[in-house]
Amino acid sequence: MIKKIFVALAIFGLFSIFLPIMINFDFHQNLSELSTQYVKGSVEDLNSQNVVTSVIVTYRGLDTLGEVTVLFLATAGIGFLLKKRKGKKRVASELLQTSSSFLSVVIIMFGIFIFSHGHLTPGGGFQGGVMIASAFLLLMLSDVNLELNHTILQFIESLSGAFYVVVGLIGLVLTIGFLNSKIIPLGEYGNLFSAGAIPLIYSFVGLKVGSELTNILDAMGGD
Amino acid sequence: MIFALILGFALLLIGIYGMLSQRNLIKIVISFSIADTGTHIIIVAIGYLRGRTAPILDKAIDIANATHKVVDPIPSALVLTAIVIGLAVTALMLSFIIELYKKKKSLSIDDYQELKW
Amino acid sequence: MVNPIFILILSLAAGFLLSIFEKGGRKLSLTVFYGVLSFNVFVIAEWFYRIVFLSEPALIINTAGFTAPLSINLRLGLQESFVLLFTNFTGLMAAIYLFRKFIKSHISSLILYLILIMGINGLVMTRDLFNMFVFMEIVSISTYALTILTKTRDSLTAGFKYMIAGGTASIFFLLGVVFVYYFTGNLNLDFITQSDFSHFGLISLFLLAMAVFIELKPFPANGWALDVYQSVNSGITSVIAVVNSAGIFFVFYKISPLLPVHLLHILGIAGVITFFFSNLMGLKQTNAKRLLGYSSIGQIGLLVASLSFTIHYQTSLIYLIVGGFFVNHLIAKAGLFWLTGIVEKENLKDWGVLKNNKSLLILFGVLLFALSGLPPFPGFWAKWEFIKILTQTKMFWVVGTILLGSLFEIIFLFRWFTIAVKGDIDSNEKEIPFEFSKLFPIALFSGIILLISVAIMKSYYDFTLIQLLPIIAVLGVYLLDFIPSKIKGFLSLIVVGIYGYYLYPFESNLQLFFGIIFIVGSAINIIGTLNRKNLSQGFYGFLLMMIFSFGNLIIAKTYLEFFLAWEFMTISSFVLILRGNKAQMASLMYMIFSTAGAYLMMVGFSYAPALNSNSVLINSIANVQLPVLSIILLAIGFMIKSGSFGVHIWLPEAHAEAESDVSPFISAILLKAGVFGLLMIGISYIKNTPSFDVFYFVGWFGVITALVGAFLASFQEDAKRLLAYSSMSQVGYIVASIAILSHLGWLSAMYLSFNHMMFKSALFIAIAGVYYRTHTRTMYEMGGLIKKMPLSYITVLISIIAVSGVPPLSGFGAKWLIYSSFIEKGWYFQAGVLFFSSGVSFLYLYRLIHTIFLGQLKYEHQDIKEAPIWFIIPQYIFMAGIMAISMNPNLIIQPLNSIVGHYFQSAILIDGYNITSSLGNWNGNLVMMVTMGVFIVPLLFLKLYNGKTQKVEQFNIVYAAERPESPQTTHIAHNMYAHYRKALGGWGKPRIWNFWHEATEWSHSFGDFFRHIYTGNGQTYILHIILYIVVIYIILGV
Amino acid sequence: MISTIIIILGIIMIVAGIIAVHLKNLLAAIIVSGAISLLASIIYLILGSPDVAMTEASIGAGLTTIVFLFALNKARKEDKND
Repeated sequence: MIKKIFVALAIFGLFSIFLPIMINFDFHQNLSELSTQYVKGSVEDLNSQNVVTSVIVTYRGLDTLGEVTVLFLATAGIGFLLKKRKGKKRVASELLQTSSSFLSVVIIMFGIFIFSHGHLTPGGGFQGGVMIASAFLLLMLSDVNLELNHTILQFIESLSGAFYVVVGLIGLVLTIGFLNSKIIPLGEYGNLFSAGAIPLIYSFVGLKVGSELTNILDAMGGD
Repeated sequence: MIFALILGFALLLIGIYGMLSQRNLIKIVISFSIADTGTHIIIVAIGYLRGRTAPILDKAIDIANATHKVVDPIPSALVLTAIVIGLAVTALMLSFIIELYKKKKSLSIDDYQELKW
Repeated sequence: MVNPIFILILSLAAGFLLSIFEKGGRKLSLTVFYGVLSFNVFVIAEWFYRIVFLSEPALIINTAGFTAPLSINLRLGLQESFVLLFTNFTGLMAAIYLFRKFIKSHISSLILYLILIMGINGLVMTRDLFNMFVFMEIVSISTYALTILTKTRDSLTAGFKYMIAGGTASIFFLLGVVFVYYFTGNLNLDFITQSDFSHFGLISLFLLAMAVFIELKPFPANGWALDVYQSVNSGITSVIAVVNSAGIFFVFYKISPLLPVHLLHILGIAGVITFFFSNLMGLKQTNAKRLLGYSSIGQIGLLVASLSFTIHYQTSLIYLIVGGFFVNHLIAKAGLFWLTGIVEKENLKDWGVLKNNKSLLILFGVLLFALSGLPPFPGFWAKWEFIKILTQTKMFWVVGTILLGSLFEIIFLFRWFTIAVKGDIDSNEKEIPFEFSKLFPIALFSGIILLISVAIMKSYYDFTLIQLLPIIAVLGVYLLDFIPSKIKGFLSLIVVGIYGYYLYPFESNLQLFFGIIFIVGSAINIIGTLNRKNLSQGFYGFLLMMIFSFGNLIIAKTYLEFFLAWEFMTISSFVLILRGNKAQMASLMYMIFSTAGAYLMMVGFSYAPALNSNSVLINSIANVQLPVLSIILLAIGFMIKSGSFGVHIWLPEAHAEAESDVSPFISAILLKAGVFGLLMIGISYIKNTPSFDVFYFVGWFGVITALVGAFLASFQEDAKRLLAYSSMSQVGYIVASIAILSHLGWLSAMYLSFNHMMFKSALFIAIAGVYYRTHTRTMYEMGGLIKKMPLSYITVLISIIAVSGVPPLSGFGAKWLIYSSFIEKGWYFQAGVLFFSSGVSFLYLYRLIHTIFLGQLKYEHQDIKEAPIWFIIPQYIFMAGIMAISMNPNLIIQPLNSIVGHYFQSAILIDGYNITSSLGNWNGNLVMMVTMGVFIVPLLFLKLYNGKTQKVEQFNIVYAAERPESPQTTHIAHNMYAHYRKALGGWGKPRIWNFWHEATEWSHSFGDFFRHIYTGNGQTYILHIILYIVVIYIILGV
Repeated sequence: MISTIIIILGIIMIVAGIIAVHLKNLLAAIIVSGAISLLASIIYLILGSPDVAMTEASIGAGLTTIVFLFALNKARKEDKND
């Protein structure tokens, strides 16, 4: 009972902290100076249509590298925590296995499309990565034997992460800064091969996120 | 967008309330993810500018005048990161719960109080 | 010169690839792992060197080919490189500590660890707020996962609580960051200033600050952290408590320039409260790691407070204060956490196992002393300067809270230490296994903290070698500890001689006088220690440390030098007392009272005006008007050391339980340090009389001490306790006469000090000899020793005559001077009390000589011999001194007269052997002659006319009825003055003892009460966090 | 127009949130919280952040829900094993 009162007090207290923000909130009419530069720079400097992608992959690239790392850590932590046990497999119908295999290939293709077009359309490495993971989820749920794919997955996860870092390093070697996407010619505005290294980086992000999420799902969904 | 802002704060408070009042470990994590969603909505709401479109400068937008046409891209970029991090934390929390459950067969937070004082 | 961004890149790449390396075997992955960690340390060390020693400017690293604020930038300046060097090095050491764990555990643990360190590096370097959030999450998630490196249910539970608490904090951090962006349009710290925020915009900073602050574990929103500290693998705990805390504290440091002053102040006060309460609650802890957890939380609170209160002062002292607390706490805490992993004893009571492992015990001691904030460790300097700033800005509440908290910390830390040194152990206890990989980091850290300490002393304060001598003594003698103790004893004598010779030409004769008491007195007492047979490891090191600190006390030129010597004196005497067989409680009590006194002195000195001459303190202080508060605090501090009534209860324990050849140092010489201090403030007092007559009360305390000490001494069964109380009483006389503040008063005080040094040394050494032969200190178990130990008997006889103040010996002169001075001052009542206590002192003196040396010899003592020669020599040196002074008091009175004449108009006239005061005259020589005559004439008469004495067979007793069970207790010597005790009625109860006992009980109960807020329920902990934020918000609004 | 949609969605989400917190049935609570994320992604879309909307839909509504279900499933399996 006392606890309930304290909970109520806590919530009411938080509410009264937030209330002035809601009451006095005054929406900006214009972009901040920083955003203005991003919007302009995305076109002028990076040749990327999607400003959010420019910000994520280039301007705040270090954040994204960190973000991928966070996911990686979660994978490692969950793998560390939930040691896999071998369980007996149910055998699903062949039709289901075949169709889900086919479907998952389609989903993976779609995922690749999303992350390689991150600089042009909404979406990018993370969303594409989730697509890939969901394809594997499909396979997992329909009990397709994933044993073989495990090593490959691990390699994809490790190498895509390492390549991401290496792409960043090239900028450093060329002394134009870590994670600079201008290491590759900027290309023509609006094309798939434009915006410098952004599609490349986003592809690695996509692959890495995809394999990481697959690993998480595998660890948590496995028997 | 003030309504989205209010919605965000409401979800945040509901989530925190859930974290404080629910005994079930999984419910606590659910509440946590609701609070997280609330936070994300707040952030996106802050970045919104009335009557503007997404910051994707394709043919539909006059590039020269783009700065007056699009919403703020920074909050979007931040939220994107935050969502992924939220997933990572949630998944880790849940795997802790699975392990805890293995040890003690209980999902109530009241059953995990051996360490105290 | 490697771009520091490589320490992020390489760790990340290695982390990503480790699972592939693992395919090539664990050896390969371990090589990569340790290689990368070492590489980080190397790179940072080079940058640190460049920035500090080559004065290179701070390095700004932009990413993505754009400059900030467009892109995220990293900064590597002085502060960053320092923190990074520290965290990376600690990270490497913790990894080495965990080596055996890492050989076997899942590869993920290596990955998590590597990226955890990477996260800290990023957290420290980044200038972007949101990037900070990302790195914070990296750090948090890898820490969460690492909490189960050793998977137990407790560590899982703790890890989960940690996650939900951390998750809650991160929500607030994210909100704060985003609102900062909303209000300023920027996320980069270099482009945001406090003025960018409207009043309303401060809410964003509030949320940000609170999120970081919660991560710094403020009381009471920190239950989760305690559970983690308690249950997680020691290696990982050290990383969480040290590396993570350092990183998050640095985040706090980075955002603190943005925070408005009043918010910083509130957070500072919250830090102080955290410090106080976690130490209070630590009192009740029995689990070693949880205790360290409490201490850890407290120290971080102190660190936060030090930053919050000093950041607006533009002085370089901030580096010393904040940096000192930082380094001190984190190094010591890392080492101690590692030690808990080696000892593997959860309950503090079981830590006695350490005493069988000397090397671990020494490391434990070094780290524990460092954590306690004792000199020479960095925490001491930080505390000194911090208290100084706080005192000068009159923040007395904060000062009091911090010092009281520190005192609690001293209590539980030293209780732990005394257990480790003296605690009981199971006989079938196994040896602590030796693991190099675990011991190496601890040893290295202990060495480093000593090095840093010396570096601070040399570079920051410019101390000379002489001030470092006490530490050098301990370290040096430790290296020579394999030499037999007799040789070490002789060497010590020589060293003390050289030291004394080095000190010799003093600035003033007052110094010379105390030099003789401290140095010559000690040197003679060293002879008594030559009787030691075994190696006596550690003894001479600390003995020399104590003697050097005595000397340094009299040549100190600044408050700090004085205080430093004082603290060294306390530390060394504590260790010496602790060597006694049953000294666990006694030494702890001594340490607690000494520390309390030292803290009062610290505040007293901090509040005193600066000195403006390069003369020694005891001279230059005359030019300074000490404020009344300073005088009061300093006087209490000095009176605690001299065992004044009310704060005396440590004294009998410490003096009695110390080894018998240590007691003379403690009782006859150490107490004079308090006398010296009182004289010192007296000198300032008489030149610049303050508005409030503090010394009037000091005088009363001295008088009461003299009386109570005498009474208590009379009721003791234990010879050493009797002597201890006698010292208390005698020093009471001295304190009272100092308080008179007149020529006669000071003359008598100094005369008595000298006299007391001699006879009390002699008495303690004599009793040491008796104890050495009889193995008992209980007086009624002895008797009739006059026949077996005649030389010791003569010493005791002469000494007690000298104490009691009957003619013809030196004590008479002392008493005469004291009563003269009291009457001259007009303190008739006080003089009466003193006179009465002189009478009481006859009781205990009679008891001493009667029960030990007179009466019948006990059966079991039939075959004992005279005390060893090493005990006899110093006794007779002192005897010679006493006789010389008695025969010709002017040997001492004359020089003292000129010393005191420096401060007061002389009130006596010295003419040949005759000393004349306003109340009469005293001719020591004449008194001697007359008394001897009076004594010898009847003696001869008796010899001549009463020659036939009849010898009675010993033990020729016919029992009336039964033989009593324990015959001694029926003897007159047992409970000798029981009737006087009855006569005292209610006054005889141990009220003071009870008072301190109750105070201890109460503080422990309070600690116990408050720690019950940590219910163990993770949900309650979140509730604490939310309520904490709300409460701070309300305080901020008011 | 936009405001109306947000208000309607918002009310639904708040109610769903309260329900999700209070539901005794864990499975239902997980589903409801997934639904909240899905509605949130619509709001993001309306607020001009399609990138966020896609992420929220795939991660918040999709993956997070699945991870929850897996966890619940594992806990239940533990029960059956004993």
